[in-house]
Amino acid sequence: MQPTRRTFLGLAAAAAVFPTTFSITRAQSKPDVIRLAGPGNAAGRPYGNGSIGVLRGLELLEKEFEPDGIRIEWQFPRGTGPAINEAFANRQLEFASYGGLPNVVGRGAGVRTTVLAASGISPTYVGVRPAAGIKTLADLKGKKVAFQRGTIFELSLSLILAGVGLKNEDVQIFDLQGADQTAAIQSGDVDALLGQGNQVLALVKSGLVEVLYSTKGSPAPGSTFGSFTVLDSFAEANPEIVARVLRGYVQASHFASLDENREKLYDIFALTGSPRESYVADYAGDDLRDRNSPLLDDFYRANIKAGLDFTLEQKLVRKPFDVDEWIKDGLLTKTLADLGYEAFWTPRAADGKAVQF
Amino acid sequence: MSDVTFKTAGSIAAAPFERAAGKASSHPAAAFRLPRWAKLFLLGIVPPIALLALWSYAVHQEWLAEQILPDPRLVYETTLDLLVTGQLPAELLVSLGRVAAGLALGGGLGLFFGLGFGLFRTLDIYVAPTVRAICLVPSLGWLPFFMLVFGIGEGLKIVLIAKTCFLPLMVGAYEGIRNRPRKYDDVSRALEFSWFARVRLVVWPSILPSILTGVRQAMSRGWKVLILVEMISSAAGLGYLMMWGRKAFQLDVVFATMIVIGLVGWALDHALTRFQHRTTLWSFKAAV
Amino acid sequence: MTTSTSPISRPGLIWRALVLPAALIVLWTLLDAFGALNSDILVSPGKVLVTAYEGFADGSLPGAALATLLRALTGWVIGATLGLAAGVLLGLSGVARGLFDPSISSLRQIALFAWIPLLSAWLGNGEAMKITLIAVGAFFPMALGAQAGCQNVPAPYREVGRVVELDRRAMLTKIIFPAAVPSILAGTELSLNIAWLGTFGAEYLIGTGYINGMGDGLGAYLAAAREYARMDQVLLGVLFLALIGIALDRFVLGLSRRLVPWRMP
Amino acid sequence: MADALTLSRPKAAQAGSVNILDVSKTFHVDDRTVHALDNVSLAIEPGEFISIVGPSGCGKSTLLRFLAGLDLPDSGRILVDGERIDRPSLKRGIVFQDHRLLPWFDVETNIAVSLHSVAGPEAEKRKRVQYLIDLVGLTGFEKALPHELSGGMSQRAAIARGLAPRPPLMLLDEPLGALDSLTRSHLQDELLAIWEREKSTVVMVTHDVEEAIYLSDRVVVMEPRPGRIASIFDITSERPRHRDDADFVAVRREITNLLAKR
Repeated sequence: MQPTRRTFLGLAAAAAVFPTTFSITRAQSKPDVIRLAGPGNAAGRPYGNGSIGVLRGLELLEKEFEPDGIRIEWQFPRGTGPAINEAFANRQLEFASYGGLPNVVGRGAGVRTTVLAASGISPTYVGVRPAAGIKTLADLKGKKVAFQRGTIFELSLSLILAGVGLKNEDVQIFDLQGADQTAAIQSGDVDALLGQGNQVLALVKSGLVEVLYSTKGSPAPGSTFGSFTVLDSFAEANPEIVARVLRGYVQASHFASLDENREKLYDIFALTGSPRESYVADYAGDDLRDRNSPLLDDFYRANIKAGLDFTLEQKLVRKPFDVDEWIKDGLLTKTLADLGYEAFWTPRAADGKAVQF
Repeated sequence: MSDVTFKTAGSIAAAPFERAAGKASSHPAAAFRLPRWAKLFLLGIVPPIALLALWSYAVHQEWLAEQILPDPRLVYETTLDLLVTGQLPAELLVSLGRVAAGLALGGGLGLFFGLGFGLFRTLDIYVAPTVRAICLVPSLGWLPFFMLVFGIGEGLKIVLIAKTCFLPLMVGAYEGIRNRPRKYDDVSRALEFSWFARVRLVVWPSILPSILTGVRQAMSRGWKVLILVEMISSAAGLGYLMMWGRKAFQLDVVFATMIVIGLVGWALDHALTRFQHRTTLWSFKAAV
Repeated sequence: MTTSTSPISRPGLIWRALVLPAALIVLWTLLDAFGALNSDILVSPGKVLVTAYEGFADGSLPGAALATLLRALTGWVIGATLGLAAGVLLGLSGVARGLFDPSISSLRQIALFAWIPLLSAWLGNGEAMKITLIAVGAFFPMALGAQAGCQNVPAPYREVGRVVELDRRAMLTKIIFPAAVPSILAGTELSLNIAWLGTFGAEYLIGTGYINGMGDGLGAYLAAAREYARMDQVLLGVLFLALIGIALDRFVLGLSRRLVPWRMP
Repeated sequence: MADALTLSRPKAAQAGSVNILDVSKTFHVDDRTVHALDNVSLAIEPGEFISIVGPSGCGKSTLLRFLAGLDLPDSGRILVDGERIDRPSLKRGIVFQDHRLLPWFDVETNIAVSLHSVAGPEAEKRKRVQYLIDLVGLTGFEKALPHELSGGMSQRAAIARGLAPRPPLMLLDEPLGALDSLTRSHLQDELLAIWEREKSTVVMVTHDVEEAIYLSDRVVVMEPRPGRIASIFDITSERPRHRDDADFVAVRREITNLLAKR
């Protein structure tokens, strides 16, 4: 069958050419779309919480870039941090605000990003199954603890356990996504879980867990933190757009830090599908400025460095990188000055205490 | 869950080699005097080598970011590293144990039900449709229930694999019973076989091919669903290792695991096919 | 599966097949009435009905089903077309078979969902990745079916073609393809089945969280239902999944009966 | 019953006598009643070789299945050595038209399987199997699977299987029907040789008049609707017979005419 062979050779040639068509879309002088991402929610809705959630909810960027004809695309993948790293790596993203640990892992693996601002702080909650008989953090030793691995909670657990002289290896870790954590708690297969307020407090409300410990109300080690980052190749090609996006981001942080917006904030966060009440409980009594500060202060840097040490120790990152080179606060300082917010947020020292002037 | 074992895979498995070789030798271009297996081998490794070359070239040219297209050498080193440190064998052992347990449980029940439906018409009419309908819901769809009922521990994995292995063996045993050649019943009567001898010498051998086909499918599906459930909820096993590689953003680990998953799946299928060919050779020939 | 000797008519068989499910539903209702059900695991049948009504009323349920179906069909069309081409090529050309058969049968053994980490790293978590995953799943059974069909055309049929001196084209269209149709259809059935499962799995495992794309499917519906422990929605989602899966299966089966009245079960 | 059988030759020379008394059978097909057998009676002497010929539908195979005990008549009795048949027995070996070798066993096992229910030391059974393999000319094919055998070889193996428990009565259901004429005439001679050696009664159903005359002591001609015995021919000429002998040709013409009248 001669012609078949010819056909086949043709196909082979086509197959060889295929990957070149794969090659990445070239950076254009002016993009027609800006893609941003934030950690996803279990319901899979394209909304988030924190500053990035507000930026999304208020549609600040959409309004900002409408005259330029630039579209804004949002991703809130359920795979959260690791999924965002993947999207960065195959250049499907320009900006993202996500947890400190995957931040570091992504940068450590060689994803060329730069930190523009901090994502803010959010307390970590340790929920335990009432029947598990866990009364103190020390009781967690040998117990089954669920959270999504590769996220900031891996670091949070390590820091929280360190407070009582334990390590992550002293508990049995179950790598589960949100809904699976619920099921596992329900069936009694895990004894405890680590999460943010909206998730854990919703379970508390349904009576499945009790809060054993939380970092709420204090900058205690173990709170989640994260960064707002930009892909370097994009930043180099479009410095002006980066400045405008960061401006929007800082405005969103500002909005989220004003107590008069508290109720609106809850409404925006509830778009994620998490119950509004759990946000109310999570934020109750907190100074919104503490939660949503974009400042790249010493506290933030200390957290990131702790994250890097941890990821190196856990072999999540194979070789260290220069944190200070990664975090570029020049643009943030300029933006704060332009907006007149220089004194709005108080920088914190490495221990989390406010810096006294 | 998803299974790509084809119904006639057994009979094709042998055929392509003979024909490919036959064609190659009659072809004027292939005039070198190489043994058939060597020709096949040389042909067969061309695409993998080409792919490897392309891969290396792509890495070299940085078509894709290095994080998502690791150097083949790194993948090789990682695979070796995982093997030497014993991590991969350990995870593999965990995974294989789960498949074996699930296959034994689900396959055994499937066999039992299949034989029951095949032998008793009442059961077949009243019960079998419901059982089949339940089986038609994909394993992944059952996951929410199973998680609530069995938790997320070892039980869940084994039950889910068992559920997956159930259907192929049930169908295998059922079809075996229903389609078994009746003409041999007269033989066993004329030879005055006891009930036991009848089952052992006539009935069982006649349904064995169909059951073995079921076992092969069950194994293949079981292996695939295992990877799935390990990816979702686990603290050990190949699927877990792969997810860890993903979360640590170390694609070399992902590649290494994928290769192992593919190889082990292939080895299991191949071994079972060989076994099936050896034990029930007659059925492949008699069918022609 | 019914034997030809069956003295019971088809409707009779269907009726009898429904006895057990009906009994189970009655039992379910009774258990619920006596409060013997663990409401975390099984909600009352009435609740499920109400939820179904609500789901239809606000369009969320049919919308989700449609999104999943659309996604499945898109991926399937791509994967099955490529699979058909590859299968026919492998079935007809000994050289192609020698070259690619070992590679394809090795790749085939990789569990579909094991492709997720790789594909999501390469293609992200958006629609492209899901479609690719579904296409990968649909590719293999289709290729295998087409290959088996084209390769195992009984020699006597080929000889008939040779005797009446058909040219290559006629040989393909008159002898080989018709003879391969049953096998190709079996591959179609399997590949559609896997595309359906793959779609659900992709939606369930990867989730959405995107504005763009084909919308949230049943997988996302189910994942969200689980997140908030809505067992009524979980049950409904699984029920829908099963019903559409069975309907697809029946559709292909009916189609194959019509297309190839010979040699079909 | 099986354990009454031994591997040694039957002592009683009388073993293998058959008495068919007023046997009838009706089938119901699509509301129609078919009289497969209508008051058939026949007595067969021990050691006799009897053939039954007749057009399809005359009930000859049904009669053979009754003799085997695979089916039971509606009325009438069949006695073998004075015992009424109510189920199959190893005392009546049967060879089916489609050899029915178990496809999953090799030749040796297929023959040995018929000794499964016979008491006796394994070694002796093995000897018997080997003897039969040699007897039917399958030496060297002990380990072959049925699908590897030609039609003639399969039929020989089936005959060996029927013979293995030394049944006083052998029932052959068109055993050579599916074979080509050369193989067939060869096997006919072997069948005769085996019969003379084993000294059992043989009842053979066949389509082939010539074969019946060539082999049998008596040829029973049956006619259909309702199935009954039309006539019985005694073939007295000495064996080996020759197909072109005047006697042979005369009997054949007579039987063929009788069948053609129907």
